[in-house]
Amino acid sequence: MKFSFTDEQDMFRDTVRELFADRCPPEAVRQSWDNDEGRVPGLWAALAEMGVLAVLAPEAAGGLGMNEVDLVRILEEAGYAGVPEPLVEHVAVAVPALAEAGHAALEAAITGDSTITLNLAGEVFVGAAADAVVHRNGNTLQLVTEWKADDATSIDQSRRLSVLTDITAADPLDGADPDLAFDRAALGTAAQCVGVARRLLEATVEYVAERHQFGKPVGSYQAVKHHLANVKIALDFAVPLVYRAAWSVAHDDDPFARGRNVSMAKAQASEAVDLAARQALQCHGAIGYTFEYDLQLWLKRAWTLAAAHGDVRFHRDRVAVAIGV
Amino acid sequence: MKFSFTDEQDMFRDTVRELFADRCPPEAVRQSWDNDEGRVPGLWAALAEMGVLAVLAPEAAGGLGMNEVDLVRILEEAGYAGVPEPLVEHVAVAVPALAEAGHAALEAAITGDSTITLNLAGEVFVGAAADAVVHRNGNTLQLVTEWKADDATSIDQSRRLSVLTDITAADPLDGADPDLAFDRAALGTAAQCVGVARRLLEATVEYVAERHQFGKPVGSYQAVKHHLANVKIALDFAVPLVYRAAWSVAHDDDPFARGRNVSMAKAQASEAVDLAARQALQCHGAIGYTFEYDLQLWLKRAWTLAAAHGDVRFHRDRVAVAIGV
Amino acid sequence: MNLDLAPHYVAFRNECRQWLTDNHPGRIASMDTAVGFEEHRAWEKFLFDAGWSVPAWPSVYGGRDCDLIEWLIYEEEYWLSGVPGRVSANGVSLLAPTIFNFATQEQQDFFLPRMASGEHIWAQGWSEPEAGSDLAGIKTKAILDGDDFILNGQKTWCSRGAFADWIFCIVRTDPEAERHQGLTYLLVPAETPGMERRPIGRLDGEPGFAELFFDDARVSAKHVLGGVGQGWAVAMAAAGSERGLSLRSPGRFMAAAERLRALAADVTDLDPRLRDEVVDAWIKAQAYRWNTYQMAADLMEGAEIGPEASEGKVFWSELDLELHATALRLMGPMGEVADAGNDWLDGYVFALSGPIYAGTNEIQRNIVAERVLGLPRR
Amino acid sequence: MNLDLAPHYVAFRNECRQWLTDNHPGRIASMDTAVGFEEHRAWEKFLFDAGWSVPAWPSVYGGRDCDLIEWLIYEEEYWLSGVPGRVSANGVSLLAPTIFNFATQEQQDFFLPRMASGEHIWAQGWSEPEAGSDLAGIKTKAILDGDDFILNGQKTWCSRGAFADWIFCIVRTDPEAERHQGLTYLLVPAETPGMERRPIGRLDGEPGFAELFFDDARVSAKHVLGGVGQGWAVAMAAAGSERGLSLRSPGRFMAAAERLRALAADVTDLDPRLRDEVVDAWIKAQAYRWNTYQMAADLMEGAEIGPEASEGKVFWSELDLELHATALRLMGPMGEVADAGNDWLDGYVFALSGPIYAGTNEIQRNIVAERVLGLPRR
Repeated sequence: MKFSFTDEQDMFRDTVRELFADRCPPEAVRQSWDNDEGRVPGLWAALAEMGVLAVLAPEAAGGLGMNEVDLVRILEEAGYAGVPEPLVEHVAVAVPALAEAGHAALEAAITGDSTITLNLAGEVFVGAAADAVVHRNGNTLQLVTEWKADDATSIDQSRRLSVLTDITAADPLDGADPDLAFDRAALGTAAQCVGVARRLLEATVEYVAERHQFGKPVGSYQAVKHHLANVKIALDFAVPLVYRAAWSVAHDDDPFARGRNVSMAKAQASEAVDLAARQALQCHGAIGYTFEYDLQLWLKRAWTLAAAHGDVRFHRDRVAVAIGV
Repeated sequence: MKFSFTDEQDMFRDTVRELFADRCPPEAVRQSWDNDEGRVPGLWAALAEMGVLAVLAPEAAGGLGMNEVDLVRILEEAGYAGVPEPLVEHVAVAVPALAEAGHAALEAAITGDSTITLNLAGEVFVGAAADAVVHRNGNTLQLVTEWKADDATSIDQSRRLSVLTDITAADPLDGADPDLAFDRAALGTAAQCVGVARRLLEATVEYVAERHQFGKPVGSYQAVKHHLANVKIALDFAVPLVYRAAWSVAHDDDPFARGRNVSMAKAQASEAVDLAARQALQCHGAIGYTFEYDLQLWLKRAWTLAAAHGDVRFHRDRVAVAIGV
Repeated sequence: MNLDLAPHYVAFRNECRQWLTDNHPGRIASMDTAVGFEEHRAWEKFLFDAGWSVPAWPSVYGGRDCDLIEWLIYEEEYWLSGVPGRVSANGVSLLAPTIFNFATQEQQDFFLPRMASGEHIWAQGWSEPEAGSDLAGIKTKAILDGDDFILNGQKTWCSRGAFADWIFCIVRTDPEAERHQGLTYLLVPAETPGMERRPIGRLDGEPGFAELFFDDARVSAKHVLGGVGQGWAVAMAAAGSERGLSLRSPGRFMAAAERLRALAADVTDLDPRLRDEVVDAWIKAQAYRWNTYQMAADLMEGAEIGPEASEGKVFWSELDLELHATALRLMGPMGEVADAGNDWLDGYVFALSGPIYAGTNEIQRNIVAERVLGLPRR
Repeated sequence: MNLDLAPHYVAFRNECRQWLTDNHPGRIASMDTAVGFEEHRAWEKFLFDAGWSVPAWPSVYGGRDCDLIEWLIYEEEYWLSGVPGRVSANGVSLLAPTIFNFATQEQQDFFLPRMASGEHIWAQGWSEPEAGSDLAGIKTKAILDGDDFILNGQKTWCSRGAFADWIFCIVRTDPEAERHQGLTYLLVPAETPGMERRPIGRLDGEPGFAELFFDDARVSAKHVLGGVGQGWAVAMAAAGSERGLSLRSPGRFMAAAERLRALAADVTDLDPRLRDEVVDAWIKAQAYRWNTYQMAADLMEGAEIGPEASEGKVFWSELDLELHATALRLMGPMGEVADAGNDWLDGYVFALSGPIYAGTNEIQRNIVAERVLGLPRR
């Protein structure tokens, strides 16, 4: 029993954090909103080069042969940086599913020559600019390679949504488990949520220490202090569940325990990021409500990721079943 | 459309408030906890003399011929004073039920020679020291005059609970409507709740203005201010619903609208008194947690009355049905 | 107490409802776009011509002398009917009470009819980068030069400011005076030379506000409201109305609660937790309504709205957020989709500003604690 | 990261579980009654004799040198088994860490074994009528007279104080010094002449605390802990442990969450809103657990618990209240019935004190904001 990361895992996380800080600052996110593909130019290739796309691919297939414990804080950093790429979809779900199915599309996925997204629930999904879609079809997964879809506009410009209307070409992904794919998607989204929450909290702490009203820093008012202390507490009691769920996805053979652990993590992470967004906006006041100020990049991530791959109620229901109430 | 009380109603309320302040101070409530009947000696007779027991009895039967709009703030004052008598049961429900059924027990009920309580839900009820029980039996009411019951101890020593085990003598109360009886009980309890909440708030405002910690009045800290502002807001948006429900019980012919209005009132009054109790204790700190300090009298009323005759969830469900969701 | 509507009120309600049904213009563009702003202005004119733009005003200015109860009924019917929102709200709700209280007869005769008809759409110019909820921090200078004031400084968060015709500002006419002293309430034409305006996008990118930059901008001193140096007192009277009855009538939230109820009623297998949230919001809309009727009764008996208006501001702004957040949860994965027709998402973005503007809810709670409950200031 | 339990931990867990199952004493009276206090003391002795009273202590004082993981496992099994609560908790959780850190060898050798065996049950004597969360306001005077201190003053809210054998106090040994200066940590025998104690009933009337009155009470100076005038520093070190790991181990809340789960699982037609509350509380108990395992890993790598302990205090105290309030709601009309067997009601009353004692949650949130997040103090 040792609930901590290795120095190697810390270093990998720090390296990715630096990459995002360098290649995906807020201006790059804004640019991705305006370009056709919704992508940050060059970022995908850089992630491939660093091995991030291949974390969950076996070494035999040219991957890093790591697991979700290695990946979880990378996705947290993606949330922290507000990365608009479909990282959870591609890295956390599609790559291991292709590996488990032994599908030839794996190679292009880990070299960054392709981008693969995910449609598990059949409603809207993050779809634009992807080369293929890992799609749930009953109790199996398939890799959809040609499809028709309508665009839909998310409040979060980092999510280019699609509504699937027709599948015209697809391969079965035998050996890939749709329930595991869902747990991976929920875990990855939970990790992004806590990264987003951390960024919102840091940005707000910084702002309220500087901003003065009535002759004092806004952050010296007890109401503001308590708002932000509540965010910090919510975050620090969500993060361990997220890491614990990562361990479970990587190591638990029992899908029942895995699902419970993932759902506990997503429920708490969704709550934490919701609260973080609410208090970040309230403590910023009007400036946080503007398009020009960067806080909005994370607010929108918060609103959409809190609900993506199961909201609080969905995951509590799953835990309820798991614990027999 | 005129949402205000008459000068006569104000005067009646003030008179009853003075009676309670005089005859039912906290020491009297504590004494009632220790005596056999759980009553405040002389209070029932004084209430009879003042006409309070007869508010809802018709003038032809020796009553005041008033309605729930006249009664609602009397019951609010009973909550404010922490009166341990079964006022809602007797005054708000039993008296009009006996009148509507033309039952001979009405006379003793309005002269104060008897005390009548209420058992509508069949679980625990406030039973000790009553001469009779208005009891729901399917879709009818009956007046139980002889019965067997086990005692049960409430956390609130002002509630001497009984669990009915046998009915040995009962009269039918034809003409009395059990649904109306329930609405009257819920309305009366809602009125007590807002009275209790008001008392908790006043006591706490007074305490935190005096109590110093870290060199300042506790009430000057913004966290304490916001706790109590929230209580004030909850109260001021519950009270109008309670008065509005009183009007509805007195004047609405439509039992559906009446039930919806009563349930809105009880839902908000229960929430307000719950919050008031929570923040009163928190803002008092340890002293509020003691048996010696009088705050406990109202805390216990708050906990039990918030749930009595339907808790928040029960009444929200009733509104849900009424508005068709 | 009498909660029955007298026959003349019932007739008035029926008249409102009938007119709104007969004259519903259908969906028009958002008032935060240039096109939508003019469509909304046309709707104001249409209302005005029919005598429905400012029913609570005296008939001499285009109103119909409604009493408070009639105004509340009108508002209930207005919002329930689903006709467009009011681009005139800043003027009618925030500025007009101040004009009625503080303006000269000449000012009233000039501004009120034009406000009522939509010829003048008003924006509020109170906040500055360093003066949000703390108005005493206002720095924009207005120095008298002959019959004019010369303005220098910056305003921000002017709602409707991108397209408005006039802006009601608070400026510092005595730069030596501190805090609340030396402020003046000044009405500024949008076309004033030396004043630039720059739209600010709100969260969804629509220009919900503007910044104003004054660079030796010249404004006639005849547009002072309530006297030079009286700005703080005049503004505080308006802040009362901003937080009080006139800014957010219950009809708005009752209508939203009713739409939420209808949305939920259409969901099959409604999640009981969401049902509970819907009912809670619906009850709160009713609580806001009856609290308002209670306040109206007091007002009609001669009372004034004091600091308890702050309670209402907290209550309606948090209710509004709850109503819209619940609707988005009900919509599930489609809740985030911003394509045409998702009014709940637009409404949510708008509702998010409620706990911030017109004095943050933190400040409102301070006011409730200190001025209603009497807790010590420090 | 490795969340598998190593075989020796699994064996340890099994050993704990087996021993607790085999030695469960059944229900004993409340420790807040005279009879129950002695029954609980006997249970402490029984645990001690079997080596289970203070497993994390060195074996020389009756412990078994458990590491943090073993201690957490022990606590999980202890609370899950449903054996009686620990009347020794004030001593073992709050005082003992201070003794290990600050006491002389002689003091350690005298106090620790007696604390472990239940011979000395300790109460905390920190608060005074004018010094609740603000310890710097302490006024009880202790003036040196030869080898003794002469105490005058009053303490209050001494948990277990009605029946305890010893009280660990903070007193003012230098009456000239202000605020945090001139305080001393002093261990006081309950039978000290000149000290009166008066039980204070908690909400349900049980004597959950006591007041202590010192009237020229004489206490040997050899019972000073950590040096005269060092009371603030010594107390703050203990306050860290009070809010940190040792006061409320996750096992307690995991066991309560499990009982709540079982209660809910037995309800037919469980209200989905209450199910949701049950699950939320159950998840939070797990969150508290894994947060603690994370902290334990840091501690085992040499880190110290800092102000983030305040986060835990807020979290567990509000979780405890939520757990018990949910249980009472599940019980419906029977929730208010205080007759024997309604442990949830007892637990609720106890839980209500959680957000108040050991520094109110308002103060804990200040600490989180100022010392963890770095927000400005003023």
